Amino acid sequence: MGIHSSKDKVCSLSKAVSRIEDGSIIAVGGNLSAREPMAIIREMIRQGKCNMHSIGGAHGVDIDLLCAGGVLRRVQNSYVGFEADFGLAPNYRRMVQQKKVIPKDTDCVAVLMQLRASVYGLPFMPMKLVTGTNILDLHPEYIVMTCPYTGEKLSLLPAVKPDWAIIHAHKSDPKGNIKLHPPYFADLLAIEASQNSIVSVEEIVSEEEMDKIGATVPYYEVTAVVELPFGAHPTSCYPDYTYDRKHLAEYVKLANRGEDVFRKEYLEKYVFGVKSHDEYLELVGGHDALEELTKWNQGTEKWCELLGRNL
Amino acid sequence: MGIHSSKDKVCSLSKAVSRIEDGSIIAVGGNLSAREPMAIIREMIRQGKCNMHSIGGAHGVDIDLLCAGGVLRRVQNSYVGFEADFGLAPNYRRMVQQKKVIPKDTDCVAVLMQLRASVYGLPFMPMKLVTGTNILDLHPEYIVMTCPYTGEKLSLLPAVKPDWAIIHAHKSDPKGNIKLHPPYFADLLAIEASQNSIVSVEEIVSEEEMDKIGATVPYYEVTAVVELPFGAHPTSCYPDYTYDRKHLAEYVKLANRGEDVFRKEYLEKYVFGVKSHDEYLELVGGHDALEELTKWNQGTEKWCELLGRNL
Amino acid sequence: MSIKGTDYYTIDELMAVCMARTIKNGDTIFNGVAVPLPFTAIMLAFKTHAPESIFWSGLLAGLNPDPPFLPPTSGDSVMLHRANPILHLHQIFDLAMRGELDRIFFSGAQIDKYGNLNNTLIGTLDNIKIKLPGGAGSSHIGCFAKNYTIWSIRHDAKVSSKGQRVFTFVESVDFVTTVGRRTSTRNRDELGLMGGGPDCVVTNLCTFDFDPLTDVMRLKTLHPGVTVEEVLENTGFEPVLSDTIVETPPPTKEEIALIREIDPMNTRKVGFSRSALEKRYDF
Amino acid sequence: MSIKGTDYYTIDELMAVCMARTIKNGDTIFNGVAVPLPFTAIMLAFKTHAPESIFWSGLLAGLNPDPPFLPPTSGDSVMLHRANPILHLHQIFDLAMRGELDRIFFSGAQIDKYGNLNNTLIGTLDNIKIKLPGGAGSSHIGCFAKNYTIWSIRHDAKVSSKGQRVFTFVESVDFVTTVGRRTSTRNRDELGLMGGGPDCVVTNLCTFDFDPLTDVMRLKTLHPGVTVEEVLENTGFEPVLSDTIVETPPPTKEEIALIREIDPMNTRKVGFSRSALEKRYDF
Repeated sequence: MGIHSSKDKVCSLSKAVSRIEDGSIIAVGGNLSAREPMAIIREMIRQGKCNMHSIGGAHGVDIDLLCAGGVLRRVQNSYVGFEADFGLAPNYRRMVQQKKVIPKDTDCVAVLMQLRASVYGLPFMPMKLVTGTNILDLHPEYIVMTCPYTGEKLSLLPAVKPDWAIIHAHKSDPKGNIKLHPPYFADLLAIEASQNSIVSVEEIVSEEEMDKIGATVPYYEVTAVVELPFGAHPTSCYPDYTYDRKHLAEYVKLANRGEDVFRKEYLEKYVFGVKSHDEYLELVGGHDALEELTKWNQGTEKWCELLGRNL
Repeated sequence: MGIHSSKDKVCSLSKAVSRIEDGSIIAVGGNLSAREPMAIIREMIRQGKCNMHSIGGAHGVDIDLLCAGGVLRRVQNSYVGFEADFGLAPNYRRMVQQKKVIPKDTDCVAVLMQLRASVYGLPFMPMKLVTGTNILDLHPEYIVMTCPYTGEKLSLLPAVKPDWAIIHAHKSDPKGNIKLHPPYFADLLAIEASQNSIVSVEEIVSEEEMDKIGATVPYYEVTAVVELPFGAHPTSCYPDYTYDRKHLAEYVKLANRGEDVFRKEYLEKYVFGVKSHDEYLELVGGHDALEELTKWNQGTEKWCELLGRNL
Repeated sequence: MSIKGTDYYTIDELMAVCMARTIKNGDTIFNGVAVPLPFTAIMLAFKTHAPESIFWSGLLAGLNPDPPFLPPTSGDSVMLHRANPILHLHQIFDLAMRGELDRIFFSGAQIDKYGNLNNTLIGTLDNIKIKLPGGAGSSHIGCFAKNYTIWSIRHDAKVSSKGQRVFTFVESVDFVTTVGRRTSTRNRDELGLMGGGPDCVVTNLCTFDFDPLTDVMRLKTLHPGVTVEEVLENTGFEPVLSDTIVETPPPTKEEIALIREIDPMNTRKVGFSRSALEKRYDF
Repeated sequence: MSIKGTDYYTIDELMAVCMARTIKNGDTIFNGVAVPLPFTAIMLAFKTHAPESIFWSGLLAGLNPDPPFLPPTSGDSVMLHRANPILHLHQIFDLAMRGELDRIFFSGAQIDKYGNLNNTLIGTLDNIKIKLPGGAGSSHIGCFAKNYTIWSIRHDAKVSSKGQRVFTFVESVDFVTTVGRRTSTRNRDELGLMGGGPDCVVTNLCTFDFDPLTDVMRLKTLHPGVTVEEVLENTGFEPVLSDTIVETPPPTKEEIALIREIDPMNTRKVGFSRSALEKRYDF
């Protein structure tokens, strides 16, 4: 939501991120290990953004890094972790336990319905009754209503309208039309529900080219686009590249060694230690290492090797 | 809705239509002059279906013909007509004025929200307040609610769950995966909201072929598929063929000449006078005439000629 | 710039220009069913003073199309030409429900002094004399949209078979399909509606806005050759007369040339009387 | 049929088979985050007794995928291999809200005797000792789905640094992320929930169903070599003991061969102790 009728959306990373105000509600795109807007997130940390509130589904390194970087004050996600592979999200966990981050644990379905309410211009969405869980203790804003048609009890969930959707996508044109390949996760909904959207893309193409490939998101829903190849790294951006499991393993290992170690050996190096996204890409291995991540489509064996490589 | 897990959905037209019970709520696919499931509709009339209730947006010859054929008792559409080109829908109008069809005029947005309620498993959807119109007199089922969050007044619209979605699409595989090209109109929503769906398609392709082109509707939402090339005639099915404006002009002319003339010169000829869809296609001009309708993509001049031909 | 054949304009073209001028640059605009004239106006605005406007090709929901011609049915896929992306129809309705739709164009078989529109039936619910096609999305979007432009090519008073004069512009409509500036008892604020309702009216005789005090249509401009008396004769209610009724500002040659390029099949002319179309206005 | 290397099976494989058997042919099945073992089970069911089942590749929402291997993260697009169509995630949640989701698999850092699951936190809201990742969609889908299968690879009682025994299966969970058969005061009907809740539990030691009278877990089968005492020692509550506790029906060689084909990277083994994985069960 929000109508962004300008036809010149191309923006530098630092300028785009500078528009996000402290205290914003943010909807981060992608999911778990996939297509998370990591380059934007690193810039948010560099710019010292703080006191933000995230709303979303099942996420991983994006939310964990935003916690470590001091950006998030409230996390209203349904899951933040590294699944069976690397386990708990160390920074998120630590900061919640230290009461520096307030957990507002939610549910994937709740996120869907609360964003839908915003998309439909409604103050709330009804939902089949949810009860019996302590999730409700975290969400006193849920109301139980008796349906005037059926007499059944329903849960009402208030609208959540993010100030900013922060998305990484495949392509845009200069106007801000966005091409996104499936899986979409909740990204389309997040963009529609949010007042503003920053979208980093692998490539900005001409309007003519976008006409040919067909956009997924109309330009008027997008506030700014930033061209950042490998902007999702270390998460994946299929079909362009798979995720960098080795980098994530290093991330989790450092994060598990405590706040100071993580700050010194990860944040100082990969976030504060680089002046640009290009510098970051050099630091994580440069052309050769990144090129390797694009080779998942050479066949099952290669794909297995990239995902399973011995850490 | 409804889970149709069988992997053999291919069905004859007569058998598929025989499953629709009298008195059903039906959601007819397509829109105005586009991709309406006309072959299914003609078969419904031949089988003497009656007492049905349609729910939908802006339609034309489909609803008008269903009225003329005695199938519909209630019409809960937002529009039934032939726009500026041919004007009012003669059969619909006549039967409403004769009190044989009960008009339940609704609004495109209401249809959207009421189908959404069914898709979301909800007894109703809230909507920003609508009031001040006589549409509300036709819909005493709307309730005004005071929002417990904002204090604003909202309209509640009860769910509408069609018994059958009746759709014409481009392709299916034998399992019932459906490929639909844009524009989708409300077809995807109609299928999701309906208990059952019959989909006629231009072509049934192999499962391998469907994997290549990518389905639009998952097979488990579909009850039966029927292969009926030109099954939308006289409406369009882009990109395959444009609409047969000449046939529609004849249709409206005959319908405007009264019930008896329309029955004798249209229904007896094009509906009851044919035993199969193939016979119908022969009757409306056969291969050459239909081939002509596919030539819209030869260029603007040809397209103009097809749509603008002097009647 | 030499513009061939544009030494005159006709009533459909004048109306399209007047309708286009109700669009501001950057507006979000939707138009649904039965659309040749509004679509001509929208395309014209887009190609002249409102290039940053956002509009969707009716119920096909393509974004900012540039069709090579306007079809006789708004369901035709020519309206998707150069549109990108093609959206789901519900995305536009959702946008309207969010209060983000700036303008939409509505007509009516009956139009009353407050801009209430009837596209549902002539007569009463118990005794329907003429069943009209219905309002499509106008009933609800008329509650939500920031504003709408009313247009009518039938600003006249035909004499019925019973010798009665039948107006399009009536004191009150038989059935309110789309709510105007107010009902007889309550204005939009009192009704609790989000949108602002109609703010301008373009007919084949004149243009109106609305009197801010009474919410009644106020005669603002007269098309060339039309008199106040002619408007009053063809209007079934008493409009407010603006202090300064002027002639409708003429189109430019460029606007007329563009209109003919936008709509080479002349679908915008459908529904006008032959005599009306034969009248040529000089620049 | 000669099946190479299938002269034994391991605990992960036995569990996958037990989990697969909770699926009926034609079931709609969803599974979201952290999924190697449930996905192995679903793929196995699909390729054996439940070919008409319908399932979606987790949060990627591809329909009936047939991936060449199972990835270490459920967000990986290998889970879309041969899936068609790729849906929007919300279509699956909507289906669950309509009551059309037959089965889903949930685990828990804590699991109580009624099948209530905790994936949110250890401690209390005011004093969080361990912040867990969260329940993803389990909190709400657990209210809606017809039934769910509980699984746990940590049916044990580790000794903490303070010398206390820490159970996964506990008398009551610190935080109810997903509601089980009942709370302490009300069953699902009394709560007004649409779905039926958990109906079976598969662990690394045994399988349970639920006692219909008390809604407490009821020990049903023991994995080879496991005794009732071992289960009780590793369970923080007193389960109901079925009248006829039997050994868990063994997998077939075909099932084991299929599992190894489905998951050649052995991602299903992640999280099991080395000693558990080294134990080989003969057919």
